[in-house]
Amino acid sequence: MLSVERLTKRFGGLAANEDVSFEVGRGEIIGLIGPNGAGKTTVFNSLAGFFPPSSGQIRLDGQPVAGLPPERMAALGVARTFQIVRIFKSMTVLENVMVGAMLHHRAVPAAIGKAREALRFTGLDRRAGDPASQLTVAEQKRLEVTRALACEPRLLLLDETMAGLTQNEVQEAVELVKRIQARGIACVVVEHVMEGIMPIADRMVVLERGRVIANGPPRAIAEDPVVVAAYLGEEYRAPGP
Amino acid sequence: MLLLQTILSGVLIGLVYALVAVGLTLIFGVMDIVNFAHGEFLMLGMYASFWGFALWKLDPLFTLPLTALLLFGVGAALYRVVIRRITDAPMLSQIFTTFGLMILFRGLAQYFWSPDFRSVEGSVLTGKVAFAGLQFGLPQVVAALGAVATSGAVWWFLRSTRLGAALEATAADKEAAALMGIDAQKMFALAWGLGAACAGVAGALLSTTFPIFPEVGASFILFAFVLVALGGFGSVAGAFWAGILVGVVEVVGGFLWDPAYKLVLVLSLYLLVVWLRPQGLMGKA
Amino acid sequence: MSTTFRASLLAALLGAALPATAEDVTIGVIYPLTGAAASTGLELKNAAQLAADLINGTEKSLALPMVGGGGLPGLKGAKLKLVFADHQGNPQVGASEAERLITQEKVAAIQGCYFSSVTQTASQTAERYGVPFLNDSSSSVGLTQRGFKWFFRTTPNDELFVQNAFEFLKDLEKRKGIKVKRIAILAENTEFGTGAARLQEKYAKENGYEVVEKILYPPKGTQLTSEVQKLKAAKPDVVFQSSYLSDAILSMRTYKDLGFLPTALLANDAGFNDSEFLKTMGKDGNYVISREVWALDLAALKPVIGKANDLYKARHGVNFNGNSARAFTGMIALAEAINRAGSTAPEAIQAALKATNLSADQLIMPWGGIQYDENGQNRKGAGIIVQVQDGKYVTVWPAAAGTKDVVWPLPAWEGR
Amino acid sequence: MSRAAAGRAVGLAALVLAAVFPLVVRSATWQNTVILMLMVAQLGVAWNILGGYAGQVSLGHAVFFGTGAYVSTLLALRFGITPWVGMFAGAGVSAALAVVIGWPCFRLKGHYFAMATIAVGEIVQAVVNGWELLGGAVGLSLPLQNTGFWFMVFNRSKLPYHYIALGLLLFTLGVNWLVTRSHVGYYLRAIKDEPDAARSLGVSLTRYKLYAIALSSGLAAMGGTLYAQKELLIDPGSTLSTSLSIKMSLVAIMGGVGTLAGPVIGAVLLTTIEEASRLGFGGTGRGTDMVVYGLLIVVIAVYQPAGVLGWVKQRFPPKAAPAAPGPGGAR
Amino acid sequence: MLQVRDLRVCHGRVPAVHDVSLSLAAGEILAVVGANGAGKSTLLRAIAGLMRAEAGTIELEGRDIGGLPAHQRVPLGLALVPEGRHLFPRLTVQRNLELGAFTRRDRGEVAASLEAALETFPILRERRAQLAGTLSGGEQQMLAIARGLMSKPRLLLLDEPSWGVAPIVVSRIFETIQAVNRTGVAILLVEQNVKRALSVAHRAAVIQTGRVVAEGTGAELLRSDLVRRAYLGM
Repeated sequence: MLSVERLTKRFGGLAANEDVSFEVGRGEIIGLIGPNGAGKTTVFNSLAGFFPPSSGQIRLDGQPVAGLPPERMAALGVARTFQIVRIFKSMTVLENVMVGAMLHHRAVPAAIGKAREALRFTGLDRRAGDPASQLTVAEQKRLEVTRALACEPRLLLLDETMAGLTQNEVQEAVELVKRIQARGIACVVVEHVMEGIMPIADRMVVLERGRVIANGPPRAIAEDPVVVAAYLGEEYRAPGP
Repeated sequence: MLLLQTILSGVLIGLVYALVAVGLTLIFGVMDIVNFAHGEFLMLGMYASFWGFALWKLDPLFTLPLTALLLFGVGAALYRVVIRRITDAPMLSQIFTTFGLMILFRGLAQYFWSPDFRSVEGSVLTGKVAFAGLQFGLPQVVAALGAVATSGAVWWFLRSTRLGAALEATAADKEAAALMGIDAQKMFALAWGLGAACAGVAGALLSTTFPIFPEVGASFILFAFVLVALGGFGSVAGAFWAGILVGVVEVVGGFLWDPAYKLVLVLSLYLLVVWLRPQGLMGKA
Repeated sequence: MSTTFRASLLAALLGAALPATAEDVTIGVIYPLTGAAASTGLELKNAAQLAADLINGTEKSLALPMVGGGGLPGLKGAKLKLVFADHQGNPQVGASEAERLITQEKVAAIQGCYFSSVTQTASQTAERYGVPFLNDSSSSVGLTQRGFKWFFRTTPNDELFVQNAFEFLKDLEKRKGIKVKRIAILAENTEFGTGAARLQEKYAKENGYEVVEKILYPPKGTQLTSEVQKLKAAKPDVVFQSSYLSDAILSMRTYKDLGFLPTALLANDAGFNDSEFLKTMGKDGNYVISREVWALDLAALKPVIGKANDLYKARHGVNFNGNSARAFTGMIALAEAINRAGSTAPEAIQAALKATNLSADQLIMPWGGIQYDENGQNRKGAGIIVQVQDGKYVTVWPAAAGTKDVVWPLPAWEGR
Repeated sequence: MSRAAAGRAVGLAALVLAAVFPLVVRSATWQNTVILMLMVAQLGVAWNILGGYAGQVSLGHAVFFGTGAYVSTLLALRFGITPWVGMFAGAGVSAALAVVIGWPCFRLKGHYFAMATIAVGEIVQAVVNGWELLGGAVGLSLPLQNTGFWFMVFNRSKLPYHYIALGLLLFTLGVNWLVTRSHVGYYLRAIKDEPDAARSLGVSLTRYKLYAIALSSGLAAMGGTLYAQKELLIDPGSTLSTSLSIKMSLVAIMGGVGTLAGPVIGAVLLTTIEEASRLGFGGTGRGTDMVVYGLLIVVIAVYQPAGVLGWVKQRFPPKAAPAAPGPGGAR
Repeated sequence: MLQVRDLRVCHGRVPAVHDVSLSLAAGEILAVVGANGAGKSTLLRAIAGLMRAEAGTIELEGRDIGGLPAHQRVPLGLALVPEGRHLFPRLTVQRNLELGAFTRRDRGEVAASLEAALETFPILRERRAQLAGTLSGGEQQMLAIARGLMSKPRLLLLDEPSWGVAPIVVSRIFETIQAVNRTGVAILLVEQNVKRALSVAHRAAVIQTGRVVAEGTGAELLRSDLVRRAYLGM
């Protein structure tokens, strides 16, 4: 459904992504991992339309979409969350989700209906009337997911939605992602919490210093010496790029 | 020849604009607050010079250090009393606080010193400078040189002193500065003091050529805003060079085109620049 | 509209129309008391107040109508009470203040407003309410072309002033053989300056002069260098200039600094005749020629001018100038009409104003008197032309009033 | 009573008060003051759509106000077109102008945008000042003699102006309310809160900001027409000045930006302060009125940055609201 | 050296650190490990004075510093090298270092400290006239640590020193941390690279959702299944 082909993004002279290629199939969950500063968020921003790539192409169902602005990407069915939550603080929980729902349901009553449905799906419905700024961090992250879901995406980009959550909350998040997948929505998940991503990812793409160093099922990735080196530090390090 | 004379006249007035803007950009750079009452610092500087002259026959040029000191105090005190409370307020309330201060200062000036136009007559700064067929008023030349010296001093202060570095550090990263043991409150007060002092010095330098009245700041503040944005919010060097540019564009544009539209010319130039380069000429991207 | 409302409005008006014996006659006076023109506004206010105080007082030494009568004899000695309002240079505020004075303060008449734009809106309000409006100091020609019935203007308007200037030039040519050819016009670009510049251009062409440059500049600017350079390049014989105070000062300084010296500088009153102008300019202000409506040296011909001025100076430390003398005169003329009306009913005052016929010796102005035409314009107004000589404004035209000979051309800046 | 219900009740009471005020209070001065309040409130509400809801701080809105005033006045003077039509023509021209101005300016953010709007305002003022067709610096005046409904000029009675101003305010509030109840309103608030998040949800920033500026400027232009009809004189200094632009935003800030009722409350407050300080001290010529006025602005801005409604929110926090969309009115 | 008792810190209304108690002896390295967002950074920021504690006490060498603003804690011998380094990117390396010594009165000795810092981090000597923003990740981290040391702290708080640093440089940074510790500076280390952190620390505390859930020596925790599962995900 989505293919990323030799995506390169430079800021000034610095390459944040270089020749990044991977595919996302319909309804697949892709884990995007790697150390801080490896370029995960840059990939994300390119996919969501926030950065036009310096070179390379992104195709959605075969159509080239690289360089389209975020609002067009959203209309094409790509929704995202943010690493640092960006909820609409002046709004209630429901209103936050309504903004997402309005992408396909302009009329307020329809948007309310859609938003409530999304809130029920993610289990936030009991907080619908609360000001969004009063939610806990975990709830705010969930709200972002709900809001993105209300856009009725085909592809959902989740940026560290599990970071900083308790064990139980991570489990809930895992469940949620699974249920999202069950709806046929593909997910690209940037995550540090391995225990959260490993069990659900169909495939993992590992980035390091802007390049893809591994791409495969979670088990294989976990045993890949290159990945272990990138994650665990010096003494595990195999000769790298 | 006439054109050269005109260009140089533009540079002279541009340098004074630059000094006013340097103070404004300093405050903005450190605190992200646009001070609408900045022209009133200039006005206070003018009155300080005037009263020094009227009461004690002290020439504005000699009282200039005192004026600078006085305005530093006014700026720092204003920070302590008012601005400190709006550091984290939304941009709109900040704008309106300083807008209110502008009206307040003008009102106070009128209350205490009447709306009359005042002037310093018979300062040592009278006469002309003529060379190579060009001629300029001595006060303008001195004002321009004073503006260069003061802007230079500010630049040197920021670049080469421990306190200047601390100020820049606070501007760049308030928390990191605190971790260095720098008291942000003191730095903010310092920025307001310096900003006000710059405008005050500009006022003192202008006091021998420009009429002095409570609303005199209004004439300069729009230029100062333009320069700050044109040079890049927070960039002292940017404001300085933008000052010269705007002075030349204004005077030469008025000469070659229609003086009624010299402001339009300057503002259009400004809009064009920020449209092409939203961060201004020398601003941080 | 509800009938009750009408009734109440009528009652309010009638209330104003039936003063009890010897009750105060309230007059609203609107001037710019804050803002850039506040210093002029204060002078106007002081002069109007002085006139009112003289009328209310019993000191009779000043031979002017109403003065020293201890109030208005025609209204059983009622005292004049002035209520001042500040229009801040804002036409909307002017209109609101006029309305407040009329409805709240129940004024019998209004005087003001100096700024032509504010006079326009404030007099509209007076017109709507049918309250007499005496305009003492606005010179925009259009004000008396609106067909208003309640609007009376004592001062001559810009057209007359501009005509005067050209008569003066012709006079020079006739009497002294001084030939002026090239005229440049420099004017600030608000209503005052642009209006004057337009008239000057028109009359210059009609009189066969060459207008070599017409420059309009924004009055709140910080420098006038480009304007002066343009003037310099145009090499005019005479510069016609309309400026407010701060730009008048700034322009003079720039002339000197850049070495610009026309044969003569013919100013259009305003900033050049402000009390602060000479104080600020010192010797550099000498030899400026300006149109005026009043000058202290006229006292030589008309002693009452000197006496009135002494009173003003004793109170406020400065001499009258064209503005304050007009405000003073306006108040006298208004009071004289109200006195003749014998009532504060608006219609009565209106009728009395229409019938006003003051003679030249009843005024501290060099006018032929005060008599309004059908548009409310004083048809006997006249202008004079003054020149600064030895730090004083002296009258140099018309010859009949002229006390001194004009200094022509302008002497060099240095060595004055 | 919930806060929302209390808000509605207060709003209704205010409406009734405004409707009967000139019938009860006969003083033309008071009537005039209230008309000024209504007019300023209308401008504040119009400004608020762009500056408050969409968060784009415009300090050049006098351009749009002036456009309305000039368009309707020119149409009346040149073609004898009634201002009732001119008002809407002015709104249309103003909205078109706003799009032309907004398009490039929306590239700029925060202070840069605010400064750019000041620059645009000053440019327009200078250009009109020299534009003979528009009367230049002298401006345009409407004849006092053509009175009546058709000409929208009324002599002594303040009632017609009062009800036109009130009607225009209600119309503007109505438009604002409709906006807040449509996806546009939600999108504008989203853009103000988190522009990037809004984009990721399919909101085109440029398009919705342009909607906001077009609406906001069109409504401000209608206020301009009313001003022209009331004062019968428009000139660049009084209809296009930056201080007027600032006043439009000031009322919104005093009352509470991004709220329906905020600018109305702000207008009542600001007009009262202005009038009281001028009436109380203006005649002295000592600037006391400016001191009082300036001081009050500072005090309000410093101690109540969220405006009067912000204070109300703090003072009366909402009870755990039912899960319904918040009423636009009292929030 | 450092005594933290029952510390509670909130983000807005949400508590991020719950009643945490820690102690650190002079010359010790204590590692605090835990998931992203578990409250580690908040803990350090509260100790440094960047955040206000809702409850609890912080004592430095027996003195209660809980009420002091951050800038007044620096001269008492405490320095924080924050997460993300927070250098002054538009100032030179040298200016950054000099700012580190802002609170010191012994002007003469500052020069010596600067010399010592350049000795310890030779790469900074090469770069001393360069703007800090142009350094590589590893160099920036070196500069951040060196800047922290310029105030002559007796306690150094390090927040994620390996953040955004190329793996090859990570070892150098940890070697440096140990070297600094050998000069007698106590170190409170927060680190995501758990293995690394535990291998240099004398003792360690595991923190989760704002609470200390495990404590022990580095080696003990490294062997612990809990730590392996939660942080290595395997």
